[in-house]
Amino acid sequence: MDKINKKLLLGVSVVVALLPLFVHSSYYYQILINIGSLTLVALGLGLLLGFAGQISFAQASFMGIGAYTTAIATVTWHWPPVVALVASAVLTGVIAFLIGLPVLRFKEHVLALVTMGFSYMVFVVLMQQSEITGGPGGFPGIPAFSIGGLSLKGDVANYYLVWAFAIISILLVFNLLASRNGRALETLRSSEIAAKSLGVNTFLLKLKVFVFAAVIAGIGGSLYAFQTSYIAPSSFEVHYAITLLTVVVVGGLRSVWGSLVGAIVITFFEEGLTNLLPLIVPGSAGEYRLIIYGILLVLVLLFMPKGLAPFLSQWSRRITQQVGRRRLNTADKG
Amino acid sequence: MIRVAILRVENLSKAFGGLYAVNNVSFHIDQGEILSIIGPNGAGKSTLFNLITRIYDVTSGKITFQGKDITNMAPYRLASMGLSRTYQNIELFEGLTTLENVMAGGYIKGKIGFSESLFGIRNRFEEKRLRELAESRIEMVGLQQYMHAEAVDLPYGRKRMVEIARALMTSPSILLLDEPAAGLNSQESKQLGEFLLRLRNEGTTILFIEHDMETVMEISDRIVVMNYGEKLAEGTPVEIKNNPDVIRAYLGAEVD
Amino acid sequence: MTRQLTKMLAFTVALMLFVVGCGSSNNASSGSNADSSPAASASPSPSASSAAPSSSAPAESKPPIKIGVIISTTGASASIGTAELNGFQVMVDATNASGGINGRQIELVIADDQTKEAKALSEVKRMIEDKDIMAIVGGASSPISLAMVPAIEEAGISYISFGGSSSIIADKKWAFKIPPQERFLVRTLLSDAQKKGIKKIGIIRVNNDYGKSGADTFVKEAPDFGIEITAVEQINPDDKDAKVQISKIMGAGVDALGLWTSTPSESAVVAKGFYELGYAGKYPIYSGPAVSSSEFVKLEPNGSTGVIFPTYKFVVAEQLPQDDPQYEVVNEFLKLYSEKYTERSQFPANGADAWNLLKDAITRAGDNVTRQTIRDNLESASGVVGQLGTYNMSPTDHNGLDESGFVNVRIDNGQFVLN
Amino acid sequence: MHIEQIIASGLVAGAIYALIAMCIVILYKVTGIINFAQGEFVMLGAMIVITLVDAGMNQLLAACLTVLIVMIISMGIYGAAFYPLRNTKNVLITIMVTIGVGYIISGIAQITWGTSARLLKPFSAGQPLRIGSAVITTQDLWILGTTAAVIIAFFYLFDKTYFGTTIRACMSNREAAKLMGIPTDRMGMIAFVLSGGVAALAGIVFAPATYAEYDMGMMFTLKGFVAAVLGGLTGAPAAIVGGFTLGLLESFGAGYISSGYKDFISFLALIIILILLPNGILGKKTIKKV
Repeated sequence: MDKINKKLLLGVSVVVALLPLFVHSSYYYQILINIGSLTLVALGLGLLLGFAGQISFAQASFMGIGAYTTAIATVTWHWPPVVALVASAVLTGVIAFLIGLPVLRFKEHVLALVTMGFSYMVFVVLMQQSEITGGPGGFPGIPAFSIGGLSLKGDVANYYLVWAFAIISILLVFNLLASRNGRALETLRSSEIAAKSLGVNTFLLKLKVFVFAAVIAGIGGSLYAFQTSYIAPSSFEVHYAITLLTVVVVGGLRSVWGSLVGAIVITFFEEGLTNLLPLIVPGSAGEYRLIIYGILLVLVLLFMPKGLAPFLSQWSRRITQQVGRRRLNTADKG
Repeated sequence: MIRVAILRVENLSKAFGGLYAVNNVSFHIDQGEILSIIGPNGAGKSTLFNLITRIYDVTSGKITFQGKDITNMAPYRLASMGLSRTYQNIELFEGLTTLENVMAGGYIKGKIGFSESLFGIRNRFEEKRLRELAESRIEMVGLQQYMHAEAVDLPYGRKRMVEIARALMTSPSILLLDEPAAGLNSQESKQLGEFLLRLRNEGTTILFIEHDMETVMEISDRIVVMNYGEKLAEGTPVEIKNNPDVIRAYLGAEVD
Repeated sequence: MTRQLTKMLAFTVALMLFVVGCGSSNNASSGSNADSSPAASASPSPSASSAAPSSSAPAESKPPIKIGVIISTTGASASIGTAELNGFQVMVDATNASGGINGRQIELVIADDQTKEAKALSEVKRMIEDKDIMAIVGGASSPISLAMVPAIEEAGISYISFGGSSSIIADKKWAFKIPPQERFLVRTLLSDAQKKGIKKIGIIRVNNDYGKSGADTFVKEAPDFGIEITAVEQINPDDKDAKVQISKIMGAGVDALGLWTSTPSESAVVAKGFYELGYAGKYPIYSGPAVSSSEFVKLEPNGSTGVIFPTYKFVVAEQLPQDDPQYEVVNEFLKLYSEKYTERSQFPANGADAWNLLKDAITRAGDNVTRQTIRDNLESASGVVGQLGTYNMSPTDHNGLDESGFVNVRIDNGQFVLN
Repeated sequence: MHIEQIIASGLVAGAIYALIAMCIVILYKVTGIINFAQGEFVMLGAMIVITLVDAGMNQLLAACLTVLIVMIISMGIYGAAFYPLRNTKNVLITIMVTIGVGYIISGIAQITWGTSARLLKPFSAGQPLRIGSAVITTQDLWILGTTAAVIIAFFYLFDKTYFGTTIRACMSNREAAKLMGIPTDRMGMIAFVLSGGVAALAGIVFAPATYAEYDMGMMFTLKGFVAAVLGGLTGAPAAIVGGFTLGLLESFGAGYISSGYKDFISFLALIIILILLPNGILGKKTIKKV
């Protein structure tokens, strides 16, 4: 990972670490936690979509699987939270592997469809297997996360927990991208055939990324369960999958920071609008939110299809590009 | 020096639906040879390449590479066996610079696994190694000044060279080039010819499809002529020049 | 780049104008109260006064009492949430119009939870942060309510839920709920079925929490009445046809169809199929309260006939006997409500009672209105007559209702007839 | 046993899915865009016709007018959101834009029509048809009839008219068509408006069979999309096959296995079918030229 990103990651970590000095409102903590977990879950999807170019509507379900594994492990089987967290990650990974085997052979629309189908199937199981999952009524009473003796209860603890995982995952993704596997990943997007003849086992690579993304999502779901102490199937529906996709495309495909930027934008958007909108349009309610949400989505994708993150970092990017271009032109003349 | 067939194709056929794009073609290419495949458009040259590199499944026939039967081998395994190629309509990786594109070519030169790269173990050293290798390849094809430009933005001819540099990253024993001179001006294709000869002298076997007769006649050791999916003739440039069938079927069109 | 930006700007402005246009043109004919779905209210509402204390009110000196409302005005529960909000709003407006409580106006802070658990959680935390907010009302469905309860219990602010599930209030300190235990509703139904000598019932439920708990209660209570539940089939909230499920149940031979859905349109889908299959009139439908809405009858004029359901007296206010303890309360609310809205269902009654309870609690708090006093007064509420009956809360019962508040209603070509 | 009813219900649902799938496929073939807002046009069709009829307009007239209105609306939407997308290769971007458009439409619908369901009187009175234990209402007949009519109309339009030939040219190979001087962009708009109209028609005939709600669009989109891909995204026939397959899958799942698991079953079947036939039931194997 290059210097700029190193600096950025360091900066972000510092900000995250220091924020609690200034934030004292439980509501703002909740927002920060939402951003953190959204980043965490979207990160893997970003890798899959933006870099490997594989559409997936399954990410929300993997988050759900993680959350429910945690709930069942801690409440039903009285496992210690740490074990539950690990179990969630592992189980999600295994399921992702089993699903990936048949599904990742598909491309584009078909892939979108089958992953969508998978998320519906997960939803149905969560709704119907009520003895195990609590069914549509949801699963209450999940304990707070705790390591050994000390329990990480309350907003600050949860905040640090989520963000720790988010930042570590960002680091991992950067590492991955800076390696031969990372580059191989990018080759999947534009020319799988060329990748194959360069010795990349494209299917296996896709599978690995798919599983990795799922594991992050599973962890995200597990943390979500610990933090809210109540989970319901409707939280992990295909609609949430769409929100995740929105985060990635709005933040920026092919940008690791995209997930973070997207998460921030979408969260503030969701929160801000409910409170701002009535001031702008008197008597307005959720439906206006829906409309403006849609407008934002369309605008960003039409006018900055690369997403917000690159748009933001353009000042630095532009310079390097111009240098590159100048070189290019001079080269052509000569 | 003794000639050993590095790649051998026997009675190879490929049918799309009922149509035979390649029909019962056999030929071989020796170690350190430059063999060019010529023929009018739609003669099945590219299909032949795609069969050899296992992008298409073979309908019937046999392909042996370095003594091993690769007729049903998974395409991604060929690179590590020393077979590398370029594409007729360029298949560069968008979003990556020239350097990154070429480095991507060095995938099989890398060792570290997925999880290792996640945690950045042993990665820095490997990256350095791949980078140096890529830079040397880029210098070979003389694209230093495009090192950090996005590859897909390069002029057409340059893109072809990037593809060749990328293909060379695997240090192949045989290099398959699909119309490398297409879109090059005469001076560029001259350079290309010289470059290929240099490669050959360094011991790389070269199999290539080409329309540019000059280059072909200049550098080929042997030529295979294809027409309507079948092998029309095979021989040294001189033989081919004087082969009546070939003149009728192919050069004839250009003569009169 | 700049050209793109200007294009983009123009595009945005245009769309915004359009959106605002819709809004304002619509507001002319709808409530301008912050956040209640404009389309849901049919006639203009003076409820602006609820958004800010009306200056005409007497004791201006005293600050208003803030109440938080978190309700689904969008998403799956939108129609229910909107109706409940309307009921609540009507009552609050009335109180404000009559000079508020102890001379203090009521100010509502209303938020839409979009029928999303996560959103509800962050909204409830926002309300908790605002120390002026004395109590929170809302949660149109059990999952939404359950998502909020942990935060509420932790922060210590009284909360009145519209959710059905009993785990919302199960050994909770601060959480209360309006809807009665489904036991009461189901038992009222089953006793009627027993009288009619019905032995076998097959159930269709909607595939959500409300439908499930309803069907489960049926299965649990039926034996007491010597009735066998032969099957429980499901429809999805967005299903448009239930004929397969119906013919499956009726084909197995039953005396009646049980129906437990959460919205009028879901119920109508089943009633329609039931009618089209030719069972209507031959077999009764024993349904949950979701059908007790003029919308249901409007949607399914034929199929609705012969449907029997337990509901709140509000739905049949006109037919109540004068001596009914709730007669006055119910008809008073009906008067207020019909001034603004035409759609009548049991949901506005939920909203109304949330306010009845809060009003009682706040009134008794006198000048010492705090989150604590409101909670204590809610828990000590006794003999509070509301739409759903008479509330007698206790530390162990944060619902406080009994069967007395419910009646069986039969639908007879478009009319609700008190059984 | 109630198998007759299962088949009947399956066919009626399938007919609607087929209609929507046809819109999706044709638009996809001409513009390369899968329109995730397609279902919203179904919703618009239903809502608008209901509004017009409630305003006292004669049903047939209202229906025609509705189709017209929706076509005009879709023309506007095409210009605003889809025309700029015509050269976007990234499937995901196009999907997300159409989803965004869907949000906008359903949001506006909620403002205009509210959250409560609305009803439309059946086109014609009369006792429902009885086949064994199954019933097919007169409205169901209307639905099946309309679908059949649209299918025939499409086949005529595509095979017999010059317009059809050009459209098919775009569908088989956009680039080639462009080179041949066919205005592919205008063809894109025509396809979009056409699919909008057909979707509206689906909404109109379906409205009396059920109740129109502002948020039903997404459901229709998903079913239509499933049907389209299941069929193979190749053309109208594929869409029709996909539509009826899906409809029957659902009702058999609900009837024979479990109404609670019917989505599970239909999606499981879907995935299995796609594993066996990776390009859909009527799909063709495509070979990438390199």
